[in-house]
Amino acid sequence: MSAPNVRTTADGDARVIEPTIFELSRPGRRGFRLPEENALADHAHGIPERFLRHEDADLPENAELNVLRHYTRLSTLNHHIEREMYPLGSCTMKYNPKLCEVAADLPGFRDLHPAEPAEFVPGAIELLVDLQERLAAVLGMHAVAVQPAAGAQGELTCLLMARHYFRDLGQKRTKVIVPDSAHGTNPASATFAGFTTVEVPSNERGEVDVERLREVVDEETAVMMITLPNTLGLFESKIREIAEVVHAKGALLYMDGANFNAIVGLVRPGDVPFDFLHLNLHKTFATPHGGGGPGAGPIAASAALAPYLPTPLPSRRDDGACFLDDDRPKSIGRMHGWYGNFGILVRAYAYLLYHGRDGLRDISETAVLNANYLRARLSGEYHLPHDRACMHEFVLSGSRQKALGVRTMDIAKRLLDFGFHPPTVYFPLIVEEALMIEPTESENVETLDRFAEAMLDIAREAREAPDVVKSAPHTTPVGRVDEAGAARNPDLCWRGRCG
Amino acid sequence: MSAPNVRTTADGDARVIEPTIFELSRPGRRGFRLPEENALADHAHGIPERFLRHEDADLPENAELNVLRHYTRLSTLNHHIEREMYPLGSCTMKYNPKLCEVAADLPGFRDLHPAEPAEFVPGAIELLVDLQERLAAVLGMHAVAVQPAAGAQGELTCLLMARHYFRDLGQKRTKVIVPDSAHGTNPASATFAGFTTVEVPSNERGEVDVERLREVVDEETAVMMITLPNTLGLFESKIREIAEVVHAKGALLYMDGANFNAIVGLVRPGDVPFDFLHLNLHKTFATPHGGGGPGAGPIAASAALAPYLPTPLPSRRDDGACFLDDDRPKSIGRMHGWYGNFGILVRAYAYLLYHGRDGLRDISETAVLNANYLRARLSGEYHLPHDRACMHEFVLSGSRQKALGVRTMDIAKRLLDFGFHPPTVYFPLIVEEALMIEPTESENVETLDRFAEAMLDIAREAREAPDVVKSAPHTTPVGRVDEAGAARNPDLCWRGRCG
Amino acid sequence: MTAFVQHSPEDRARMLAGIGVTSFDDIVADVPASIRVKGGLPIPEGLSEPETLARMGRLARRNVGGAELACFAGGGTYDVCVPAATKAIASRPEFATAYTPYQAEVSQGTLQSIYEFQTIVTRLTDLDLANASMYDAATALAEAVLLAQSARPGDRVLVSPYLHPNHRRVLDTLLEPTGVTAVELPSRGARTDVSGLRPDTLEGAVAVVMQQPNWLGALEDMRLVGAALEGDGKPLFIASVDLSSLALLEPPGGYGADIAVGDAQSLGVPMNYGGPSAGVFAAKSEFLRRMPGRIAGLGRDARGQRAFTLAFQTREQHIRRARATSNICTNQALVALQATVSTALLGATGRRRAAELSAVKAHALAERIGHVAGVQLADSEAPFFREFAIRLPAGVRALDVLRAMTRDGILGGIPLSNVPGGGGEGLLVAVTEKRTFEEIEAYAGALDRALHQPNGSRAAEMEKVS
Amino acid sequence: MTAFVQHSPEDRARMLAGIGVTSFDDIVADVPASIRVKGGLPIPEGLSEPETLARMGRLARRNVGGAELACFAGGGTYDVCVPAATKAIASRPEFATAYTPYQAEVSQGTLQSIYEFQTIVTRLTDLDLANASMYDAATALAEAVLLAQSARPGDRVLVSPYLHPNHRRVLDTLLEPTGVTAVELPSRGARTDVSGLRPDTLEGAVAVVMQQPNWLGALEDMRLVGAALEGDGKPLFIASVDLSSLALLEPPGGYGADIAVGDAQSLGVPMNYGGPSAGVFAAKSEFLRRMPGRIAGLGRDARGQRAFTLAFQTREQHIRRARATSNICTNQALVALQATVSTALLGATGRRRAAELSAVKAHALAERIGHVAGVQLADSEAPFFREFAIRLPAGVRALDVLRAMTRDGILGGIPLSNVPGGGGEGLLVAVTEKRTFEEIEAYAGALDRALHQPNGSRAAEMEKVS
Ligand SMILES: Cc1ncc(COP(=O)(O)O)c(C=O)c1O
Ligand SMILES: Cc1ncc(COP(=O)(O)O)c(C=O)c1O
Repeated sequence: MSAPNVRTTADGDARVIEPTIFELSRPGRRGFRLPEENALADHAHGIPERFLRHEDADLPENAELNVLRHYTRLSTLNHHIEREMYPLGSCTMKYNPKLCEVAADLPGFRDLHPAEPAEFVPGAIELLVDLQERLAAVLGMHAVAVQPAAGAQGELTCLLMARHYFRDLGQKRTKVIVPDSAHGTNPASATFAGFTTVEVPSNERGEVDVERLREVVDEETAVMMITLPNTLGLFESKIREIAEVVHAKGALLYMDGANFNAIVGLVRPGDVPFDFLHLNLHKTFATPHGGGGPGAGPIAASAALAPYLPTPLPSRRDDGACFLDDDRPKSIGRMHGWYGNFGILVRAYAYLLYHGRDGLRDISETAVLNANYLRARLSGEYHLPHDRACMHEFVLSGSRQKALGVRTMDIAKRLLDFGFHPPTVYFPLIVEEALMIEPTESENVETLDRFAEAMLDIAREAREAPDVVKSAPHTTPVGRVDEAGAARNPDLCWRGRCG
Repeated sequence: MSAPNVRTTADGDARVIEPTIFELSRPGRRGFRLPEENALADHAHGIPERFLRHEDADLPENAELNVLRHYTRLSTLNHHIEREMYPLGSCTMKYNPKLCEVAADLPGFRDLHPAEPAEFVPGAIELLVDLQERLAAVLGMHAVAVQPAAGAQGELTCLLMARHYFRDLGQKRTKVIVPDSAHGTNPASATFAGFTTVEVPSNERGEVDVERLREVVDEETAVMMITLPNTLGLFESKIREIAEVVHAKGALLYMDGANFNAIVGLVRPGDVPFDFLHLNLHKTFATPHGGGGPGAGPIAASAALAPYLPTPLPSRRDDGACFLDDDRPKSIGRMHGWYGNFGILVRAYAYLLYHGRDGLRDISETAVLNANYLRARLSGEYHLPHDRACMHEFVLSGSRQKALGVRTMDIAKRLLDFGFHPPTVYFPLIVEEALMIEPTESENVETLDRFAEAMLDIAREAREAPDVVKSAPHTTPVGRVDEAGAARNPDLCWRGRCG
Repeated sequence: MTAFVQHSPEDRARMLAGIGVTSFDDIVADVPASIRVKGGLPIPEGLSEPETLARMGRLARRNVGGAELACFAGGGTYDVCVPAATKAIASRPEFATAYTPYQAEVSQGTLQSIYEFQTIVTRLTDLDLANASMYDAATALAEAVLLAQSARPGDRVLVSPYLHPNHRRVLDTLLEPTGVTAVELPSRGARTDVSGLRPDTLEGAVAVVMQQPNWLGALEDMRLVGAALEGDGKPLFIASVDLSSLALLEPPGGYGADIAVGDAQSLGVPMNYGGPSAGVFAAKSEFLRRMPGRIAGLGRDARGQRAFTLAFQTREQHIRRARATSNICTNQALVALQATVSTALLGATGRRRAAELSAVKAHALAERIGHVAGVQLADSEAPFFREFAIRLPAGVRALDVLRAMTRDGILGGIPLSNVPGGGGEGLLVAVTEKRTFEEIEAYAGALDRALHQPNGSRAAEMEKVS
Repeated sequence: MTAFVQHSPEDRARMLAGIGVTSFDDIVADVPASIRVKGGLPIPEGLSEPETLARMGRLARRNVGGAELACFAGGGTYDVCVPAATKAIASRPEFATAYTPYQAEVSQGTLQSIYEFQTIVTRLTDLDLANASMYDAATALAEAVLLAQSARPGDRVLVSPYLHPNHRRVLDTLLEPTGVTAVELPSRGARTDVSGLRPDTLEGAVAVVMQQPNWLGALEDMRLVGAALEGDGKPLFIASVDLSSLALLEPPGGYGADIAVGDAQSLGVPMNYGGPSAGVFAAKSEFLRRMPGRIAGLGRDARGQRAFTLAFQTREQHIRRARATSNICTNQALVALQATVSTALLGATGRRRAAELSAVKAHALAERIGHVAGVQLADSEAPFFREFAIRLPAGVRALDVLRAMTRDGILGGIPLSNVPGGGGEGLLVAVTEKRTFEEIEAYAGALDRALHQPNGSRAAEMEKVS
């Protein structure tokens, strides 16, 4: 890449790393032949003209090899877990086991039609029920429903359950309380469930300010949503008091379980007690993030809220037989066209079977140990706003570096040159120039040390050679991308005709 | 890679791209747990001490994620077909279809034990028989045996058959004739079959010199081995005459079928007639080359030679039933511990089913068309010693560039900077500074054009800026490797203890 | 130590020392003792990989599905061709184990593939914009109505009676907090009666929602709806479509839809027992700032080089929080990638032919079924694409028929408890390009046997003969 | 146009023009008309991908194998644990679709992995050198004898009577042209009688070939052989070994072997119905220039950076031609990679434990079988690792027993037509680390039922009970 006279591998503009599939296209090429294509010569499809499109959609045409080359080359431009550490805080970018991929690819799971009568697919239904039961055991909750497709959908599902629950109680409650450190999906979900969000501030320890909470919770409060550990990576040490405050006003306590990886086997949310919660299987239960998804966001509920779980609910009869229960009059209804992201649930189930009781506990302990080790190594050079033991992640502030003219975004981009994915940046909002670091249990101590050294080197560069940091990254497939420019001239789909 | 202050992604020596798995190791790490490991606490294995090793083999210990990262990173250092064109002459680096991989990974093929009684695995045996029958049909030969594991083993198998055949005829024949353009495995196989190799020169057309051949063939000649098309990519236009000359002396005519991709559906070797031959399924039948193997080298024989095929021979009874025939008294015996590279045979069978009659023919035509197109584009700048239409490949000479001080090896290395794998170089031996180019049918015309332009650019560089070429490659993970140095100080396995 | 946790006792000791504590308990001192788990979690110990996979294999083998049955079930999820190459790409860890491409510089692969997906969707739908994916077709539909509710005044949404019933249920669930209610349009046979869509009946409606083809497979008169909704400030026209059909059928942009939603599964993604699939969301450009979900855009890097990035993130929850256009965060990116790769493989011609073959074979099957005694098309007037409803003889239970048909290796469709135009149970039957004419014959035979020799399968019969 | 051939008619025309011809026939004018195919090849037309895979699936389902049966067959091929991660790596096109790493600069991945494989082999065998792979254990063994023949004068090779019979057959085939003949050593029970190896009996022998464990699973006294062969110019000591056993058993280097051969399959590669596996070849350093096959080495690049390359290519056919050390070219590299990755995953501890677990469970099964009436160990004196031979009651056919055992989900071993120490048929039974104690119990029950209730499987019995 550095030598003169060197071409890129792809056609055309030398500055293009890989053309779009549309540019690569040439009419008439095929990447896949269909069964019995020649039947089209003798058979008419019989659909009246007025329902048809006038000309073919302008889709790309390429041979199989060229399609593979295109996406294979594109793939190599990505950072990913199997390349190097990915300490993206709040996202739990842990290792995604291969055995789970094998399980999900079994034809007896992958090739099932969702409308098959239940009696044809007893293994699938039993898997759903058994997964729910095991998750309930791990959570200490009354019941689990695996239908939500992601964490945010789990939140929304639970808030709708709260809505129906209070309506049945004849109570009009309009408020959802979230800490100011909450993830953006919390207030967004509250809005879509018809509630108004009220923020409660964090105290200097990085926890919910219980006194301020007391002032805010009232008879109009439906739900308090709390992330545990919270998005600063801290365990809410007053969680029992918070529960009391919330419950005292008849409101419900919700756990955003995105950070559950920190406490599996240490705390069962049902013992706090939380009334309901969601998990992100693509975090704690190691299903792959897929470049943005799919994940799964199972929810759990107390006995009082269980009747409101979405339908159909995978359930077990007294005789042990499993079925899909669609006859639950209090249910909020469906949240998904079928049963949720079944393929993801298969992976999480395999993960649970594989690790079992002690494995899950070892994992969460190690996640916490790793985070604290990095915290200790980095808190000299970087400002640690909440200087105490953390759980699975911790949040640094780039404030000292900012004073030198180096922003947190610069630090993040510079990390790319060291081969690491950066931490989550500028979140939570309550920390100036936040760097949220979650190493997960998957990394060994040599890798943690290399990451720490990279961070320390960058801190040194920020003092001694800030321009290297500010102009980073220097070694990535493309240089720093101009997001603002892209927003000014939106180009959101390829406009050229296919070649 | 070009920026200052940049680290490599891996530990240790900054100049090491990726440490060995031994360096990455830390004792006590596990990448895989075994079933019922704790049984070792209560059960003794009962093997007497004197049969045991004294200390554990010093093998690396790493967690699953780190093993995956290591080999994933290593993998990205390879050129491969799904990245870019790979015109390695004589090797037919064509696209290896994904559907064939799916077929070979079916548990009903992949997980069969080779000693299962035949009646448990009728599908596997039928596949072998049907593959042999289809290959025989494509070849116009009496019988096929799929046991040999590669082309060279196919050669050796056939030469052993010749040996037994002549012994049964009571003839003592000691010579195998090969053209001077023959692949190295031909004379090597002759040696291991107990024959002496005699070379016959090629004429100025790049074909076997029939007159010289007449002089060489005699009653001591057992076999004439001929590659068709030959390694210059040329069809032996006198092949019928050659067959007559050879047969007139009672010798056998063997086809090295490594280049069969050029003529599938155009010529059936049995019609020449060849007496026997081998194919390379990893070439013509698109099974992946695996970084060096496995491949498969099925052989075909005339009716006279068929009794000598190796056993057990997948065969069909008159009633259509398939079985493994191990009762063939004239057979040379076994060449493989079981039935050959079955998993490769499965892929080739799927390929045959998929392409069928016309597909195979289209493919070979296109392979020839592509080679000729490139030949035409390149023969201005590069010397083309045999200036005539070629089949699936052609051989250029770097003699003009050599005169400028640029060797063929330099041209090859420079091509790496353009993202292409180089052609086969310095083979066949009869062409000075040979560049043997086989584009295969898999490449489209844009890719051929890009390759041609890269070659033409390099020719220009050789004139105008030869040092850029002589110091190439400039953009590969490592610079030009010093093979001679490696031979002087052989380091053939890692000597350091595992970390 | 498991295959995943790597620290030796010495590593652990060194790490604890580095942290400045003597035991792990010191780290988690903030966790109240009263809520700590005592004595381990109440679940079994872990298994090794071979044991885990053996167990998963046993569960999987208890299901009869695609490997054993020729699938004629549809209803939004179709047993379409999924090229082997698609799986090869989507299982690359480079795609599968990355997350949302927040750091564009090391996410160009994901970003460009999303951009390509968006482009494919706009070309199939003939609309201006598409996002990176929603959870599934059902939630995409609900999000579309929520968008309409933010863009238009009103308290009703008019919906076809032949929306996918599960989609309708999801819509009802998600509309409940908004005060907007879904009101069904009348039906005529297997189709929606859209003749009553007039300015007065549209009053107070935020949108009209139609499905094409509808739940029963029939083709609706979308142009009529488009014409009724033409003009400024009218309720939005939301079309829920089978994406794969759009290679042949008129696209939503053609008949005037404002928003099109659907499922990416039918573009070449495994059925996965209903999920993961990916919801598709496309709209006219005027709705850009109201769009839910992620969008990738093409821009430039600091060197002026072409580079992809996430665009218009200010709509999203991580920035706009309570006022975001949707609460979605994690989406279904890898499924969108599968649909993109499958479409790239099929190409324009392949996509059209897949649609045509489906239609050809569905019409052939409908015709064959017409000869099975006692069975009728639910609405023989209604034109259809590749799916249609049949009515079974009175008193016959659909489930019994399906069960009997499995003996011939056929998954006969989706049971319908009531079929339009008169009582009785029925089947919703879909035919994809993957079904062969041989399987279509087998279907007709199996249905006939199921109805008329309920105890005999073809296999059993053949046994008797021999 | 197929999915693989890409030229449009215009492309073709442009290419033909570039070549300077008007038709394809002009290009192939050198091919005599008399031998051109007329009217197309006599094979059927091609199928689409789904049809092809459906057909392959039907063939595969006609075989009963690892998915259905707990495999107790061994004989050199073992149903060992193959980690999912191994497959994930070996199916990456970066490894699978590359070829021999002739261009080191773009083949560092392949070269380094071969170097790692060689290292693993030398550490397991305790020998100095290993190559990149041979076709399989059988050909590796034959190549070892051929090496011996080049290194030592003589016309005989002394072989254990308990070599794998197929390996022995391959050896005979490949020795035939050399004039060297294999002469069997005497046996004692299930073991080779090596007590007669003395200078006089070794006269004229190029090598002594032993297998450890031998074909019947028994452990030979390799030290005695090593002692007899110690000293300059003696016949070479060739040991054919189960690589996976070497994590527990004494390595060939320990008992004085000059060359060790074996199969990489048992290190964690699928059985593949016998192939592809990979032959392993390791030797003392003095044989470097006589070694067959490819070897990777570590050197430096022009910048002085560590870099891998092929080493000592002058031994090979493409350079040395008729005088090459072997005719091998294409080898079994991808299988060697699988074995490397599996070994990296198991690690030293895992490899040892896998061997120990196999031994523990094999001994447990042998003990359980001892209680099945009428069945005996073929040689109860012989120590064994994880495989042993049993003698069935007189008149019982091994195949009948195996067939009956499949009804209980057991593949009971390899049929033996004559068992040492007295007539009758038998079974060769192997137990790997993958077999569970439950399966061992099931084996004993199935064997008992096969012998004593030949028509009843456990499943059938249980049906009767309920
Ligand atoms: C704390 C927190 N809550 C909620 C979510 C939303 O989960 P999902 O992305 O699965 O919808 C996230 C995800 O990033 C999160 O980090
Ligand atoms: C012309 C020719 N003959 C024979 C061979 C040997 O085949 P294999 O490598 O399969 O043993 C080759 C392989 O490169 C070849 O090109």
